[in-house]
Amino acid sequence: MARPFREILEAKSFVVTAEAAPVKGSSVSKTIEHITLLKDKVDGLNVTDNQSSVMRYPSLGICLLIKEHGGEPVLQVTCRDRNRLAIQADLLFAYSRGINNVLCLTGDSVDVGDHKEAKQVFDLDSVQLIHLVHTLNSGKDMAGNELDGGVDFCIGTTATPSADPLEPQLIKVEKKLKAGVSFIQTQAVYEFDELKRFTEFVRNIDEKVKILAGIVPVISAKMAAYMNDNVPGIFIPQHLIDELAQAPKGTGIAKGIEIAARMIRQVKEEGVCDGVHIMFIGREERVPEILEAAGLL
Amino acid sequence: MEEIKQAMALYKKILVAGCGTCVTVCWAGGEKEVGILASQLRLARSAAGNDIVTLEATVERQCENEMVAELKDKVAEVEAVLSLACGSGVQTMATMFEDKPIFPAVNTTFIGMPEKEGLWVEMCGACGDCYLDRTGGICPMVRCSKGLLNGPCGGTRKGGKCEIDPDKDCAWVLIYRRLERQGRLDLMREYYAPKNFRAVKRPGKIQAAKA
Amino acid sequence: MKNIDFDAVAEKVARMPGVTCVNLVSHLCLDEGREKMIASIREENLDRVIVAACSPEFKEHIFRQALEDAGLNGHLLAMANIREQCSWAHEGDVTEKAVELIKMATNRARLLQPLERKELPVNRKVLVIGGGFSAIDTALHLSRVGLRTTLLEKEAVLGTGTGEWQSLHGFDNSSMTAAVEGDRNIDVLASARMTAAEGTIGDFTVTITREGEEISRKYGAIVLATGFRTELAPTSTLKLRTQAEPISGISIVSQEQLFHMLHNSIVEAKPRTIGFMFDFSDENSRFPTLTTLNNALAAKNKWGSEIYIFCKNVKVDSEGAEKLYREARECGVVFLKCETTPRMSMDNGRVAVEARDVFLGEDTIIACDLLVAEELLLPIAGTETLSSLLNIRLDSRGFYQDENVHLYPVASEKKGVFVIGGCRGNLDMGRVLTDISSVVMSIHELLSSGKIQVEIERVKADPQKCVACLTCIRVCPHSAIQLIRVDTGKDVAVISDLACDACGVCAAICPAKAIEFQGYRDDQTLAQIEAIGES
Amino acid sequence: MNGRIIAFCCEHSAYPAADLAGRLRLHYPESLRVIRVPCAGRVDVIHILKALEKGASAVLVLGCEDGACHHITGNIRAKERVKQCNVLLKEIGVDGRRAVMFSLSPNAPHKFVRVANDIAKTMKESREAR
Repeated sequence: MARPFREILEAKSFVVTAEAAPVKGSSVSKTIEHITLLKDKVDGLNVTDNQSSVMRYPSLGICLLIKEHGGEPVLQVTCRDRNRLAIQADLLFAYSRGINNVLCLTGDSVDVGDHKEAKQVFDLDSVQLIHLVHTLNSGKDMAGNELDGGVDFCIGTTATPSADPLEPQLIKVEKKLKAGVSFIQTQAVYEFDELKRFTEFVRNIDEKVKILAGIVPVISAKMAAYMNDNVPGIFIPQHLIDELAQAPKGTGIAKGIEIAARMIRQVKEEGVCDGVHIMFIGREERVPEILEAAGLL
Repeated sequence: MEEIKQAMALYKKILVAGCGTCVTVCWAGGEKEVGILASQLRLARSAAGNDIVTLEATVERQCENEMVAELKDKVAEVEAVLSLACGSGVQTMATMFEDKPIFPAVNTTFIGMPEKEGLWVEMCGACGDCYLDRTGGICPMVRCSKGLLNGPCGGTRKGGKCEIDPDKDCAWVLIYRRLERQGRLDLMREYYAPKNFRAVKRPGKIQAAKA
Repeated sequence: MKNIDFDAVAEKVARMPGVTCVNLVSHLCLDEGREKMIASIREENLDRVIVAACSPEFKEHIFRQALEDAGLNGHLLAMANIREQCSWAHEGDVTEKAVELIKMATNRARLLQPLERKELPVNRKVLVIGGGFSAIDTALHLSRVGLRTTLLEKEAVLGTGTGEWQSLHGFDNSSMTAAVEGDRNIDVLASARMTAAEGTIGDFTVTITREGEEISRKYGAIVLATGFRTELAPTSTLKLRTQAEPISGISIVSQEQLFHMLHNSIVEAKPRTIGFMFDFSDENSRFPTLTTLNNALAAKNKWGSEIYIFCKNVKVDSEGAEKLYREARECGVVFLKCETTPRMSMDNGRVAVEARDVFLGEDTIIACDLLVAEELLLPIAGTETLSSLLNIRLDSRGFYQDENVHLYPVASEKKGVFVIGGCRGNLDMGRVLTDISSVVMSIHELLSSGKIQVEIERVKADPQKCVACLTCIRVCPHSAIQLIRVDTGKDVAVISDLACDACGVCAAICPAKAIEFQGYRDDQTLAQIEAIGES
Repeated sequence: MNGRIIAFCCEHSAYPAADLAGRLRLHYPESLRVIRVPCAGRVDVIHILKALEKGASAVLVLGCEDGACHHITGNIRAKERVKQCNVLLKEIGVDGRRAVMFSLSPNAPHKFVRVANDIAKTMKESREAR
């Protein structure tokens, strides 16, 4: 039985989580393999919610699987697909099945996904969502009705330390911190200084919140350029693109793992964050290699 | 146009009706556009060897019964009406001439304002629960592509552009800059609770105070 | 026009609806023909005239006058161009085409309406913005033709900034300012700026702000003569000296600083070697060429320095430049033609200039005691503000007035607003003088009689149909349209007969079809289309 | 109107160019009919559409060269309108090439003739293809 994430956050000096992206379809055997591979190597498995607005197997479903296989799931909830009724209902269900960690996000626009004609909801935004989870934790629903059986979620949220301009983002982070979160998981960061500046800002407002630096390995210059153009909130600096471009053919993945591990080591050694969150989307089976290279195994 | 062509396929004589107010200002359904659409239809039909007769008329405001009534004689002459007014005008026509098919020729999409000649940008979503005083006069409900109330999403592009369109400014970056300029950034730090989306019950209705 | 059977044409035209009489006349544009035309208008009591002849480009005005002489409004004339665009353009018989062209003209003629002409009073005062050479000279010339001028200068006195150094180009600033002071036709407003402007040619109302006080004045025309400024070109990698001071040791200076050294300052040590650079950043280098040649010659004469001129090209097409160039060569100035910008470095207190000489094909390094750096000629600060106040465009370099070959050189797209000299990028003295005489002539022609002839309501917006969408106001290239509240209390677009240049852009774009352009109305154009291919 | 080509010619550029073509005896198709306009910017979408409705095989809008328009932006407006016509025609399955805009200077009679010949040729070819 995995240790509750809330306890881990308090107890461990360096927390490691990994992202599990649900499949498109109903076949979950591969996902189960990933879960078994990773559940004891990381402190939590974080499941995306129709990531990049591409329709997939639900986050809630994968979280149940993680639970069944003895891992510690973090449920991602975006505001894009559900209104306040649906979100509250899903959270009640999750808690009743032992899913105790929730990551509150705005969600990408449907325009970047594969169902561009869908009506996007955004009944709530991420700050309001955090407030909502606190409301549920207090034993009431948003309308003020008493709940028959409450919930007690560990709440996390996200932030983009490399946004330009940064100030409006920081104001939003401030609002999220004031709403009350136990951990912040950043969007992928590639510049150490950016991360450092960001954590200093957060620490000034909230000393206790845990910050997990987002790590997304990039395995080719082409992929980096694509991500810069198409993935909201990701900014890969030119010097990394150049470094990838110089890697001999066929060694891209190894290079990507090397760069990611280098960043993790630096984060850990300089103690700027409380941990990392690794998103190796579509290559979950290679996450252990990163952990190993970073000296985390 | 394809939709209009198909809708008109069955008819040989129609009225193309414009509206002389809002849609004239935004170049969608004034006398000029009526002329162009009618000509386009005639060209299409004559190319297909199936000529169509078009009457053209533009009234001051197609959402006013009295003004639409001027079209009575012309409507009587034709088999169908193609209206270039907004949804309200089309519905006024449809109510006034219940036995005639009335077709909308424009898709009313938003309430906007002109940015320069020939370009209009959506500014107001007519939500009935206005936040403009707190957001530096920039509506986050409409001008943020996600309608977020508490600040920008994480997808903002370099230079403060929107995640869905590199040419569009992030509304929250604009709000930030304006409030900063006014020294009112505290407004942005305030928490705004979930919005009341039922401020306007559909269908909307406004009753002016009776004299 | 041998390929047209005129008898057949006459016969067919006579049968066209509304045609009262058909006259075949050779040389209609000569006295004899015109008299015949006038006679038949009177005899037959004609109300429209079609001339099927040569291109309207040549003789339209003559025929219009003939109509006027016969007591008919000149705008009731339509022409069919059966010579240039019919007989001469095709081989073989084109009688049919000629008939069709006349039919088109007839259809149009039927819908023509007379246009009333009216004399409007104009304000005879002129506002000249600027206090440099071109502004002062324009004011003095205008005074001589009897027009009153206000010189609006943002500095405290006239002729600052460029004052003394303009004498390099052969004029004396102090005698000019003295002439202005003694001239009762010229009123100087110094330390003042224009902060608002409205109205049209003959009737501008300008708000001038001076020392926090607002003054409102009325003028008939506005001349912009705000000059230019210089800035060290980005190719000059080393820093410019901040002040013109006596040199001791090394220096990189501007042309103006060199000028001051040559004329005013006591120089501790004469520079033995002087380098000049120009024509690398901006190809429009007539003015730098002149300045360089003048300064180089002066330095040679006064100091006997060795002089090296680094440039891509020497542009000697401005007045006197060829002569200066020859003099410079004769007294030993060395010209080095380089394709790329020379590199500069500090070398033991001197500036080393390293360049590849195109003719020698080898690198040359010359150590200069003094380097006169390349400068960019730029519009002055505030150019944008003035242009937006007056609603006139800037060109790609930020100067007033696009290089628009169709406009009269000093006229802007807004009637009554003129742009001269440095502020329109015209930078050498010869051209500035030409600008001054052109602007003085244009304004004299426009304002001296105190009135102006205009056609009334040639282009007009129907106040009933106008929805005040502002489209026409935004697209009018001559800013001739304003939103005005009419008697009914409604805001409508009103086109100024004075400012309108009759292009019809507004009529074509009006979404309410509220604007009519007499002579080119929609129905008049469509009637011509109707006639095509009918026969 | 069997195959007539209508050319709206700006009196500052294309119209004098057409005159010059005549004076130089440069020949172009007889089917061309010139309508003189004060600026290409005066030409409205409806003029072009009505000309095509009347059976013109093609409509030319001929204005000043870029940056040389007597009315500064008239030629740009004309270009936009012709582009709008191309879209409107495409929507109803009509060959967009039937409305074209060209820029030429008043002293370019050869260009005028080339433009006229080219459009006549294009229209003839597309007629034959049908």
